Amino acid sequence: MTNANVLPTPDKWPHLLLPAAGGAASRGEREAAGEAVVTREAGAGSEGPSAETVAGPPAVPTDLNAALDAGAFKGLTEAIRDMTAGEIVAALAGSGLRGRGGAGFPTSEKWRACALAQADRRYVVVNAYQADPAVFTDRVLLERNPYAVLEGAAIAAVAIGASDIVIGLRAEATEAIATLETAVREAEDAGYLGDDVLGSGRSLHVEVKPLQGAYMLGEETVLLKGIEGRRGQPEQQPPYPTTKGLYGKPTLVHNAQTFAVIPGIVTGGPGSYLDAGAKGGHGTVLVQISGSVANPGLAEVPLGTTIGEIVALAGGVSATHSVKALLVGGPSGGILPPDAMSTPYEFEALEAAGAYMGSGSIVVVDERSCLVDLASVLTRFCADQACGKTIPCRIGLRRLAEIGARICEGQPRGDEIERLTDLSADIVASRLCDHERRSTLPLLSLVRYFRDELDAHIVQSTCPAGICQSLAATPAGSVS
Amino acid sequence: MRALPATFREQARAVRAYAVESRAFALESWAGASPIDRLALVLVPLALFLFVGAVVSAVVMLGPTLDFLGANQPLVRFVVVVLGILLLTVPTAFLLIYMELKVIARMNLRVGPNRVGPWGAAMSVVHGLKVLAKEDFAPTGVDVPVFTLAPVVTFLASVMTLLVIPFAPGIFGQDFNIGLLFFFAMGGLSVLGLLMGGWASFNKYSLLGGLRSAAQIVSYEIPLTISVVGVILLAGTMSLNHIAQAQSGSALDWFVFKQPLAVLIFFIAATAEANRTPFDLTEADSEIVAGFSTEYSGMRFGFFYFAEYVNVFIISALITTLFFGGWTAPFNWPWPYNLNWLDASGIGAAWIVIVGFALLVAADVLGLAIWLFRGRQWSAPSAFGLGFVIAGAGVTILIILACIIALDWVQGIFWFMVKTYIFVFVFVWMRGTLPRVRVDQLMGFAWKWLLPASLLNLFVTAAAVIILNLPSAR
Amino acid sequence: MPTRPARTTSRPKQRPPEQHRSEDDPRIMLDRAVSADLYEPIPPYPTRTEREAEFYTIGDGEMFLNLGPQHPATHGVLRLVLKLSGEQIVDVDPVLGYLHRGVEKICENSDYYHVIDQVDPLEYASALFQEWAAVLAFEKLMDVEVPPRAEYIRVLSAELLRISSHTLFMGFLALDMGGLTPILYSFIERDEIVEMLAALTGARMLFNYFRIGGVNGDLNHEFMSRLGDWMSRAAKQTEANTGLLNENEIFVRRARGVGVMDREMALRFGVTGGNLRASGVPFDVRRAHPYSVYPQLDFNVPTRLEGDSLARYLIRMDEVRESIKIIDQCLNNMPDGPVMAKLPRLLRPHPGRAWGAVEGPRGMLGVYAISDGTDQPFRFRIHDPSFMNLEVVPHLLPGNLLADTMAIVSSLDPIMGGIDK
Amino acid sequence: MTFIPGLGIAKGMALTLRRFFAPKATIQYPEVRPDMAVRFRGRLQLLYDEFGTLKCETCFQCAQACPVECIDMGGHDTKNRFYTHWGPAETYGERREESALRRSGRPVPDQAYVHFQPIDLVAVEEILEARDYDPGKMLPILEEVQAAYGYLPIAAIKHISHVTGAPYALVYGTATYYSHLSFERRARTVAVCRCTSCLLAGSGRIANAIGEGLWTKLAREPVGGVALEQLAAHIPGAASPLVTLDGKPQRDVTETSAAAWSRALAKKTVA
Repeated sequence: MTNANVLPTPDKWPHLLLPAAGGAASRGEREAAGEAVVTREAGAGSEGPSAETVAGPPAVPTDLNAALDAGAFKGLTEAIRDMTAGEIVAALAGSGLRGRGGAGFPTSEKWRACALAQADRRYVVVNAYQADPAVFTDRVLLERNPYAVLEGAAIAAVAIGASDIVIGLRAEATEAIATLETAVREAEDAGYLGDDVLGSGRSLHVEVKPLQGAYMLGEETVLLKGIEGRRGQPEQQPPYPTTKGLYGKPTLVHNAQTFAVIPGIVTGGPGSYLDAGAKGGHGTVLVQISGSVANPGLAEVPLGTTIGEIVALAGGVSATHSVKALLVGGPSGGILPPDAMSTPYEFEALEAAGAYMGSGSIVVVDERSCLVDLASVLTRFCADQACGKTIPCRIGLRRLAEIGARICEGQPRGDEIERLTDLSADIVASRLCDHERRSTLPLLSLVRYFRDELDAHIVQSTCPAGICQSLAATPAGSVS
Repeated sequence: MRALPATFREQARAVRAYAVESRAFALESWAGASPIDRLALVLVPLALFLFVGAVVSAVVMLGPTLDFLGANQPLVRFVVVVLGILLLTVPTAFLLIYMELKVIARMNLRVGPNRVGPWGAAMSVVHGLKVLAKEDFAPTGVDVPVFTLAPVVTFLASVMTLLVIPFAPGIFGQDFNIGLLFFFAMGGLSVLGLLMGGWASFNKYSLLGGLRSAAQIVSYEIPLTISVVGVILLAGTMSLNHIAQAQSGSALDWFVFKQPLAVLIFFIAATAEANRTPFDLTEADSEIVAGFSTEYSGMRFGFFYFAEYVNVFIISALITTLFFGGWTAPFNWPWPYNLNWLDASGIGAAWIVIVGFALLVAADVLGLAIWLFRGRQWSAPSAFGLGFVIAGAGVTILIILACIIALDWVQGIFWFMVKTYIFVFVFVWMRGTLPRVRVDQLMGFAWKWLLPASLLNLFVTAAAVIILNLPSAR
Repeated sequence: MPTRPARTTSRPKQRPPEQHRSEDDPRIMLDRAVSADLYEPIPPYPTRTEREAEFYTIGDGEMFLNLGPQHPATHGVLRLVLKLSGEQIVDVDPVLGYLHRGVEKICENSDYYHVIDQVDPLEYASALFQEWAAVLAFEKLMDVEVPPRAEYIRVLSAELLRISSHTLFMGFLALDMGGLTPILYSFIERDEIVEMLAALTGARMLFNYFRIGGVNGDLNHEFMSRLGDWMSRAAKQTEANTGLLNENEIFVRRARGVGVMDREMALRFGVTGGNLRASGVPFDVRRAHPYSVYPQLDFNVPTRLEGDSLARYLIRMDEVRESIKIIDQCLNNMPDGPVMAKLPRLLRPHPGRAWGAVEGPRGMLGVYAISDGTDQPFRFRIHDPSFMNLEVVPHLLPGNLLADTMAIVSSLDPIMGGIDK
Repeated sequence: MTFIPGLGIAKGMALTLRRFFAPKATIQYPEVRPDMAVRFRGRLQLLYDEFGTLKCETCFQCAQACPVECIDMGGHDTKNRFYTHWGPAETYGERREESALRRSGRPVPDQAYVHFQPIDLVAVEEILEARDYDPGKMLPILEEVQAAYGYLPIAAIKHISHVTGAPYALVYGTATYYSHLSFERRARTVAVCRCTSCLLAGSGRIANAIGEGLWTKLAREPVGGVALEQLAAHIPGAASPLVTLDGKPQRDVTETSAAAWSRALAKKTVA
């Protein structure tokens, strides 16, 4: 079990993905802790809208029996035995589930498109490849709750008539790979996977595919290329992977978190999922909080909670320093001002604020660091990680990083900002994959929110935080 | 694992190595020999055989040949002269071609040929070889006998005229007393060659060219001959040699001052005669492509080409002889000064041996000096070689000076060549500058202007001779 | 080591089977024809029109002579079939089309930017004028306003090219009459001008320098220094070069009174430019339909009355002097500012028609462009002055001698590129 | 018109005589080259922008469009070890006869033929056997070959491409795309974590400093046997600017000490 620090969340928040706070507390201990644990019974109507806690997944992740007691594979048996594909997709549509990959695409539409595509063979691909090096949400999910992901993927395979499931994840996540493989073996022994699943004559083969590679493999078409063993470069969409994906066959690609939620929806009905989240989004999402916070770690957060509450989970901003900015969305996320604490953490609100959910990471930046340096380094990272297929991404991002570097070194050209916005607009306009659209966010959000710091660098060529050496006008000694 | 094949470079090196060691074997088989080997295989034995034959026949036949030669002196003289003239024309043509290329280039602000040989000197030789090497095929529909003979007629016509030209007091082909008449007769023949060429080539352009040349030369022949009669009147004879002698003394005795109008008419008519600009109607490039020589290629074209340049040389030679005193010096030249005192010991021809020996000694001394002066950087043979060249140059200059001073015919040749090449320069100069005259203007000018002018000149000269009771009249 | 699979692509080379030579095998016929001297003349060309029939019937003492298309003196690939009786020309049938490349059709299949460089090779000795006409027409279509500095640069470079084109004309006229030196002097002069334009535009002959709404590049130091150095000795050099021909009796005798074209014939055939002004009609597009900044420049339009080859030659020499004056004025009051108007990347002019005409070295160079709203011109008609000038040749030549054809044709200064388009 | 008939001709002759002695206009071309204008567009050469970087992106459009294939895009790799054709596999597939010379059947040395050290291909055969020659499993094949030989030898890639039928450019492309596959035998690997919090803590500057010490750049083929890589993911719980040597986090590497540390490491490691 990686010692990623799972933050305890207030009880009223639902625990769909991870076992309740307290790390390895087994179900028994939690009961001892007196939490109201209600085991969802099949078909039982939801008892009122208030926060129902669903029995979280078993404490020992690969203990099948404990998981079965906690309701694992119940959804699968229902789906196989008495639900038709249409009903499953309808249940999913009802729940309004949206993809956790960062783009927030409604899941049911993908399923319907994939089911309708004519092909002799279909695939389900679990995208557990956490591109952002600083975020461990998918890895922890796989370690703590592998069966939910497996069951979700199995249900999806049943729904679209696929018989092959491929789970792509980082080769560095060694524990997650081990847990997953044991879980798959146990599920096959128990008959939930393998050739004749639950006597229904269908076969569901699961293949765990550890991939080493670059940041780009997070994108769905690139992941498919990686699984095929080819250069990880995105493909033109349409045709979407749902019609022409892995090895040219229709493929359903979802983030691991999306699959983990599906069994709950199938067993508990769409309603149970609907109200497990504040306004705007539904269900929960794993968020990684880091930067200058008292207790950095990751937590399962219902959509719609404000960023402030999430940061408070991690013990709030560290006492000695004040928050200067919030980096939301990973390396290609947006840098938001402190007053963005009040924005709700869900798709549309973040987009409006100029950031996006992305890899689900929130970094709290305190006054010691220089935002211009941070933004230009992030753009540099995105430029390096670009796969190089399209000109605007390969050259545009490099020029963008150079603009950032010039500002940091204090030799800006006259119209840096206008050139910056103009170039970013071109890059975004001619994007092939999401990487281009998001990589321009750091510098653009800087121009939008921190214009004064930018002008300080360009006009007075001074660096308030003292990070940019060549500009270090302020007295030395500030911690860089 | 199969052994990896060697790289291509190594394979190529192997093939070359094989080729080298098998070279010895190749010499036996004719197929393998390179061209130089083949040449050597043929020429070396032949040379040896001929040398032996020559030596034997010389030893055996020497006596009778000498007295035969002694017996009929004039015949030998004629054979030698004809040989000399024939061998002389081609180099002069080469020289003129090279001169024209260079001079016109310089006038066009170009540099002219400078890649073949020093300053491009070998250019005309290369032209000659090229023309020699090219295939002179006769296109279909051509009247083959006439086609092949035309260049011969033209070339011979212009070469024969060299017979009568006095290069120096003793040096001339044959001193006919009707030299001038012979000259114009031969000149007239060349037009026949042009016509034959034009007609036989079965090509409209050459037909036009041929007819034009006929009209042009015929209409310019008359003023040319009449303008010369004045000179004949003054000189009293038609033999060119005597005309030249008649003008000996200083430049003032030259006929140019006595016959100014005749010079002008002769000059213009002569340009037309030689088809030189501005009267080069026969092969006007922009109108009738190359005139009579359109269909010619290879050595046939070469003859036409050389004939034209020999004509230029002849005409300038004639102008110098008739009007500018041929080989006479422009001012009364104190020489030839008798150098016999040098030959006090009377060894006569032995001088040549002495000079040769002196040359060798001088070469050694100079070679040693250079070798020392260069501080032994040079190898001995090259130092000696340079020494020999310098010594040789020095000796030849000495000899030439001696000849000029001593022998009148060397002096004569010198002056004759200087004057002739001045006129050649003028012809080339005109070619570089003037555009071409139109055919009818050409004709009109000849009949309306030149003919009356030459008649006038004839009348005036005749009157002058009678009235002033000049020596020739008596 | 990867072994290369056996070659399956190239077929083994076999010799074609030896056929039996049939009777009508050409080689047999040729041998028979030549040997048996049955050399009957080639049947005459099937004549289509009445004029052609009348031309191709031959009287006695007459013959046909093909002047071109590989003739050394025709400007490019012009073929004149002359009917001669002796040296006298009885009739002429010019044959065109050897240089036809379908430029107009190509222009109609390319977008507006691409048309500009398609147009250069038409009148190759003066490519800028051709571009100017096309650009003028397109600017009218798209009502683009050209910045003044660009207009002045256009006038400057075009007049320079006019001088070089006329120098070429002088050289070729002298060459056709047999003089060897003037052609060399004119090429030296032209080379100097072309080097200058290469410094400005980047190309020596096909410039591709004008753009719709301006020019490609601004004046640079290299161009200005070479221009200054050339201007200082331009006048003296032109006088020296022309001195070789102006008073040369042979040249004058060959050019005066040859190929006289009177006013009516010139106007009837639509002859324009120097040839028209030599016949007394002072028509110059720069004055008649003023364009660009010519109204602000003062230069006079030299005209002569004789209308013969000599007049046409002298007119062009006067035009060279005028052009030097124009260049002077351009240099003195050259405004500064942009050299290119702001234009959208994709040009789609509103449907319409436009006529742009320019006074080229050989006459009025016009372009009639019709746009149908797409990004390719619907119709791109080029009016070339040399075509009109050549129209006159069959009426000027009869009666003259063969040698005069060269004098007359080269005095009209046709450019086959423009004629055959 | 002059009154004396010969005067015009005389004047013309005088001019040519003057020009006879005037300086000439010819340039001896091969020895003396005319200096073309700066803006002359006729030069046939690769263009460089104002920073001196080559403007050619080897996008290969010109080579593909050239009807007579006279434009060949290729060159030696930065370490000058092998000659390779750049560009999509179809145009320059190693199997197609690129040069007209060879298509004419004459034996012409094949530029693509590369003189490289022959290796024992048995290991590669076994790996391919295990993956039943499936080009789809290219990544695991390459990883196992790298494990077997310590690096990816070119002979192995050529053999894989030949045996599995995948075009060489595809195999070469995959090998170069993934940073953990390397053509160079590498003794040790220094990895710098560039996650957001590490970047915040200055890991970008640390990477540059280490790069200077090791005379190499991030994700470039190593020069001295020590490769500088980017850490794929932050090791949970490790300190913020995270630098690992062969996987083990190094505590003492900070912005100031990075350069010295990397130089010491480079001296110690023998490639």
